[in-house]
Amino acid sequence: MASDPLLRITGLNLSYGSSHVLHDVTLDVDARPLGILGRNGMGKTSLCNAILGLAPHFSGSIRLGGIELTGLTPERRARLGIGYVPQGRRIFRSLSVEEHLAIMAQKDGDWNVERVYETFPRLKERRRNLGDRLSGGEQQMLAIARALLLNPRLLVLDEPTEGLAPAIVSDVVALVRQVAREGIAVLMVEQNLHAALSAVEDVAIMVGGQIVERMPARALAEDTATQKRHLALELA
Amino acid sequence: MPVRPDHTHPNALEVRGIGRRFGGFWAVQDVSLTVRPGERRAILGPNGAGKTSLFNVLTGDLAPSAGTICLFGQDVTRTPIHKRIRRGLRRTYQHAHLFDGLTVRDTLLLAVAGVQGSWAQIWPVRQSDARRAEAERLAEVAGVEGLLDREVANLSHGQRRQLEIGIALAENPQILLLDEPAAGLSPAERPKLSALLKALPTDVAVVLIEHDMEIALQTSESVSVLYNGRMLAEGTPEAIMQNEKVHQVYIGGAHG
Amino acid sequence: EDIKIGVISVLEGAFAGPGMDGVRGAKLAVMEAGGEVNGNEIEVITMSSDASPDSAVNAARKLIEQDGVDFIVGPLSGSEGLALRDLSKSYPEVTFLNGSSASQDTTLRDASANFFRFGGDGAQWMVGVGDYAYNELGYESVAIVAEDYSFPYTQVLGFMAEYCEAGGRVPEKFWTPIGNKDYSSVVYSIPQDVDAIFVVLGGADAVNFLTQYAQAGGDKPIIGSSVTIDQSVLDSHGPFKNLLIGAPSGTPTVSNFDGAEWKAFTASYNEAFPDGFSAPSIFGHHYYMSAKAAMLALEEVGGDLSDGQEAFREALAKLEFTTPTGGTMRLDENRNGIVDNFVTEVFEREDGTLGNRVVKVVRDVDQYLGMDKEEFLAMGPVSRDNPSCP
Amino acid sequence: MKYAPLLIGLLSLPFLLNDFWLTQVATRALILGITALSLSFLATYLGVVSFAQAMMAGVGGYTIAFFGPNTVEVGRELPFWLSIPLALALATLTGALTGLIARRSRGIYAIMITLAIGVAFFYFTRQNYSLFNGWTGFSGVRAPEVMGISLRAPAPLYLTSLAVSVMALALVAGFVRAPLGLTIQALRDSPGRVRALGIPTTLPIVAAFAFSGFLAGAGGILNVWYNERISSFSVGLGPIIDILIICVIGGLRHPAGAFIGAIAFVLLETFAVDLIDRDRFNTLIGLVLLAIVMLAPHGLQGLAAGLVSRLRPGPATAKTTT
Amino acid sequence: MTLFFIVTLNGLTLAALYFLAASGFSLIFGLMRTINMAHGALLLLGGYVGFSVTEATGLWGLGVLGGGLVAAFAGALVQFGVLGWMQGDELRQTLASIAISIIMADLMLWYWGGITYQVELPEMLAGGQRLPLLGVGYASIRLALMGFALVTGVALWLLIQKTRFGAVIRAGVDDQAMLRALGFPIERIFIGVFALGGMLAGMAGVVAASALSIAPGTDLQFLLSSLVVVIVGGMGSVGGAALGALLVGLAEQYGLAYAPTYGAVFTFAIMVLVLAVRPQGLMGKAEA
Ligand SMILES: Nc1ncnc2c1ncn2[C@@H]1O[C@H](COP(=O)(O)OP(=O)(O)OP(=O)(O)O)[C@@H](O)[C@H]1O
Ligand SMILES: Nc1ncnc2c1ncn2[C@@H]1O[C@H](COP(=O)(O)OP(=O)(O)OP(=O)(O)O)[C@@H](O)[C@H]1O
Ligand SMILES: [Mg+2]
Ligand SMILES: [Mg+2]
Repeated sequence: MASDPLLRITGLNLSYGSSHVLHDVTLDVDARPLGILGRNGMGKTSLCNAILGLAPHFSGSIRLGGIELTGLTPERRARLGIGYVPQGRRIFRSLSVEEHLAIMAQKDGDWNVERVYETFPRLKERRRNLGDRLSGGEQQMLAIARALLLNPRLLVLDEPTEGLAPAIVSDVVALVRQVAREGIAVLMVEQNLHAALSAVEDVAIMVGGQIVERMPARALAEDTATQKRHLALELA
Repeated sequence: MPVRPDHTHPNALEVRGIGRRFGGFWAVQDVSLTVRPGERRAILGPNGAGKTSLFNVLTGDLAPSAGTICLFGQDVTRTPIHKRIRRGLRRTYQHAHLFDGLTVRDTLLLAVAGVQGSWAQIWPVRQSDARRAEAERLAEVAGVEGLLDREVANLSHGQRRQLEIGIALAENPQILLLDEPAAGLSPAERPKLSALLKALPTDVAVVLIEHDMEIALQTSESVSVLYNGRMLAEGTPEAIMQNEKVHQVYIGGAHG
Repeated sequence: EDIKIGVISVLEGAFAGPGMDGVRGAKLAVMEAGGEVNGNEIEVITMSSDASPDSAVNAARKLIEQDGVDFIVGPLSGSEGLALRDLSKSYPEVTFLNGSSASQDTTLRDASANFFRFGGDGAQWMVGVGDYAYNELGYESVAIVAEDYSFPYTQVLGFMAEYCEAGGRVPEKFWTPIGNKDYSSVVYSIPQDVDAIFVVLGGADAVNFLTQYAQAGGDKPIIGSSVTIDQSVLDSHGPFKNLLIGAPSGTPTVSNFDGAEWKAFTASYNEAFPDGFSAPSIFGHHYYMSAKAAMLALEEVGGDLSDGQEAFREALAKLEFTTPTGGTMRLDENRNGIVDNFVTEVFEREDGTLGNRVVKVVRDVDQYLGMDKEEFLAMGPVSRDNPSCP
Repeated sequence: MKYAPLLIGLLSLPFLLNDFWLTQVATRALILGITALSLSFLATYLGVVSFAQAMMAGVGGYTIAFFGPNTVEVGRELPFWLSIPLALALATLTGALTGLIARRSRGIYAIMITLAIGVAFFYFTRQNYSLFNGWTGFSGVRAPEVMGISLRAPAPLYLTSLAVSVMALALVAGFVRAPLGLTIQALRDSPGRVRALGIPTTLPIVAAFAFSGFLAGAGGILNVWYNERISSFSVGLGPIIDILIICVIGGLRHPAGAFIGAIAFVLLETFAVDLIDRDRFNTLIGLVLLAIVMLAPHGLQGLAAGLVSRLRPGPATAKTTT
Repeated sequence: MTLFFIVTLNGLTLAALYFLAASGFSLIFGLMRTINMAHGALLLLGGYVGFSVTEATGLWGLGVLGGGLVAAFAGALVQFGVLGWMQGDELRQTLASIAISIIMADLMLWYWGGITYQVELPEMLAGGQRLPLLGVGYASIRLALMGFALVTGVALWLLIQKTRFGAVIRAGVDDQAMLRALGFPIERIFIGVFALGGMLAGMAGVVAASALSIAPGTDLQFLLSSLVVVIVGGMGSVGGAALGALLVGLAEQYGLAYAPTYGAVFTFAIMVLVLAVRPQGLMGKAEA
């Protein structure tokens, strides 16, 4: 058991009514931060939601540190140590920035409110603003901060750099690397190829609800053929 | 009857001294801006600079706290949003509020009917109706032609963003305000977006908020940079990229 | 052959207490008849309304068309009565016996040939009080606090017809909206120079008004309506009760009536319904009388309801029987009861509960309140402003 | 026509049912269904749960009572060819006015403002004698006679109600596919966004309410014929809640849910008393309601649709892969 | 003129009662967006229990507490057993709670009968006292109501606005799934809110049964007044509920004193007017 990766997904299938979205997804996440790439509508968000228990899957297994998550409520999973930065941020509209942080704050752990404000000074400036009165980028920062305050073992980020200014994107990339160095496992869905490749060490490519390729990030950066085949990237 | 806009006016959009306050906080302050017909302009700025708020004021989603707005020479500062749309103004939203209960087809159909002013029709649209063809054309342009009969609620995030663009292109827009159209699009979709923007008729003015510098700089001929609600710099893409201050507040150390 | 009686009463909401007692009364009459007449089993089918005329009509239709009842006993309240009176015209082969509804027009104007009311209307129930208040208690002017609909209008008429005639004045009437709970502002609006207050409120409303009046330091004597001092109110729990002791009122139902008939009636009521009131309420009493009349008429015709109940109805119309209050019940030409009415007062029984007892009896009160028919009808229908003697 | 067998079945009911079942159950369900449809139309397509539908139906009904034969001394008689269109017009107008007042309210606030309008109207009818005859209301209202046959007779009333129901459903089905219907649905999902399509919002909301007022008015007219009376109770909290109950237990996904809900409601209301100790029938009604709401998230109509699709083998059953 | 002041005072004290009655409703509604139509039934239940306890012990305070606790338990049960299963589906919750209120009303009628109950007040609050300046008698309990309302209001405001608990609940209303994904057992928290709301309702029921009286039908009355109070004031705002209660209490008393015929119409017309001008209620925040 000790040799198990932190997150192990095997044979995961998921469907919404009659449309089958994830097909036999098998995936491990361990100390090396993992990026997931793929075109729109390929099932990346569905995968993240399945890990958190927000989109119930109908077969397969998800284990965190050897514990089977299937059947557990989202809150149980979160408290087992999964921090989630969802796509579209899902900020609580009637809570201020401060309150977002206050409800998440824990007594001990590496992440606390001060550290969040240090990392994102913009949030400190806007701390009295209600969630739905923040700019898109501010919301994104808050979503990341919120997940970190849980002091998770695994951080699941779904397109965390969407809507962020370039300078902040670099900050987030640096932050993800920093977090990974501190021992938190990272699963990051990302559309910004450049950011993804600099933030993670491994990437998995998702096509039509299946993981079709997994390789070191550096390898993908150079492998234009794969980029073209699975991400439909023309050379920029 | 909608007032026929004079689309030959030298300025498609003319903004003077616009400001918007939230409580004691000015999200946009004393911004002036002129956009010629056919001009392609990018608006850059750090998160929270006031870009979206500026758009909201331009379209009428928010009332300005100061300043005036003219569309093709006509003052529209107090004109409700739906009338500005009928004068050729269109926008996309950063957070896609779409119609979850409608299909993609009906959404686009409605977008066409809205601009045409035929939304009040109380009998169903016939198969042969030109509006249907237009809706299908939009779906194709936006890359959602395969999802026409899908309910919007069941689209993925990126698919919603694509549909958002389709709506904005309904029935010959004259001024397009695009709020981070590339956000959420996959790297494969982004070049298509650039191509789409470049392929727009040359008389369509485009104002683009974008954090994807590649798209922003490729598709625009002029750039405005907002910072803390104020206009920090204006100029050609090249000039802006050379601007020290812009680097400092927006792009950061490394180039995007 | 079985005979089916449909009983319509209110078994939910604010009138449920009175409504349940109505059902008890009807059942008691059937039980006393031994559950059969001439070998015909009698089946009682109850149906609840929510005190609205619409639901009373629906209940009656179901009882008639689906359950196939032979006659109906009910309803409870005034507007329901008017509605069933109208409905009865569409079902001439079914006999309707009023429960406790007491609107004047139900039988006075536009009467229906198959609708019978043995209990009289709300105006008859107040006869004797106006005279008593003016001549014996010496109240020269009285303020009225009453709910704003047809039953209180009728009761107010019964009181004022006599009281104004005797020389009394009613300088102000407060018509409070139905459903009002807080009477505090009415309490303070009552003029200082009246001698007493006539309160036409029932149930919780009476409790609330009296409590608030006392708390505000009010000290005018109270005159109660027939429902204000009814056993359904007197059996309520709480400190307000003390305020009612001594209050005079008019009613055909005296819970501590001294006659032997009443004592027997109360005893069998208490035995049959241990969860009922300490004595039959005005509602129980009236449903009982209608059902009782039906039993007697059935006996008379030998349980024969053929020929569209022609004979049965004839028997009902001619019926004379001794009521629990010892009087003789008979009907007028509109099939409305000519009743004995009582002026009563509330008193504390030995066990600490409240009851009411007779102060004065007025016999043979008809719907014209003893006036000439033409003269009475010329007064016009009751309303907020009719009658008036400020 | 896939509905043909159903329609034939419904048309043959007068030959199959006795008067009680035909009138008290079938006709009453249809009439309630029409009024409920006016709510489920608003709830489903505009996303507004209106508690003012009993008022709109009441305006239709009161108009017929006021201008028709009745046994109270209020109102004046008009020929039916005048009073019926007048009743529909007034109900539609009432709907439009309600929409105008409530146009900016959404969600729970829309419920409350319409409830307030409905309850204010209820108290008004209860207190006002010159137009509404107060607490007692109108009785002795008679349905028109066509060639000597009263429309109130069991079969004619049933058939009329059936015809009106079918027309109402057809109207709704067509309306929601029209651009105005789409606009209304778009308003439900995102009102701000509708303006950004170049569409003003007041007019479509008012139109939706007016249309629902028209439907409710039709139900109200039939109802006053059926009951032969109308009073403040017909527009009170009871009917308001009943309409809501019908819609929700029927299901809001499809307009036909209103009718399914109405049938269930009428059966429950009529027969609960027969099933249980007569004194506790309200507990039974409550329990059945609760069971339906808990077990059928999309109402009875959703439950039925689910059953049908399960019985029919189709792609809906997910194939499991291990 | 004296009458005007008295009527105003009556309006204020009635408002206090309405506020107390509405507070539990407002809590649940404001925090969870659940329209708990069983609120009136909980209030009535509290009142009945409070009567029994007071009668048995002779202690009014104990009656209030007992009524509150039983109603709290019932409230928790309602959320745990029924409404929690359809969280987020407001319409179904509304209907389910209507069903519960029908059942509760019927069972209470069965157990307590159709008669009226009035809870005996302690000596101190029982009678009336002479008001200075106005020189008329006034019920002590009504004056005390204002104090009760104030204390309840402040406590609620602190709970909702100033505690982490309040923030968590508001977050749960905004996006329940997300909150769960952040590790909050929101279902249990919601049950707690319902217990608290039930507690407030039950205690208000005992107070109402002391200041006025209770009987079948009282449940609907207070439900309706609570709805009006909370909506006119603005959802989720304690200050709003207070303002709403004031408006309704005053409107009702002025109506009763000066225009009884159409008094109730006015109350609801005011509500319509307020909501037409401010769709989110007087103190409510506009929905995005
Ligand atoms: N609730 C739903 N019901 C039905 N289909 C859905 C639902 N949510 C998503 N889908 C469909 O499932 C597929 C996968 O969606 P998902 O959101 O996982 O994609 P994604 O890879 O995250 O896309 P994107 O990059 O656009 O965010 C898409 O085709 C989408 O249309
Ligand atoms: N309704 C509001 N009330 C209060 N503050 C607001 C409101 N809307 C926006 N703001 C504030 O105004 C500032 C500008 O917001 P805006 O959304 O215009 O930024 P932006 O430039 O579009 O940022 P981004 O690139 O992150 O989308 C932000 O700091 C935001 O918090
Ligand atoms: Mg996604
Ligand atoms: Mg923005």
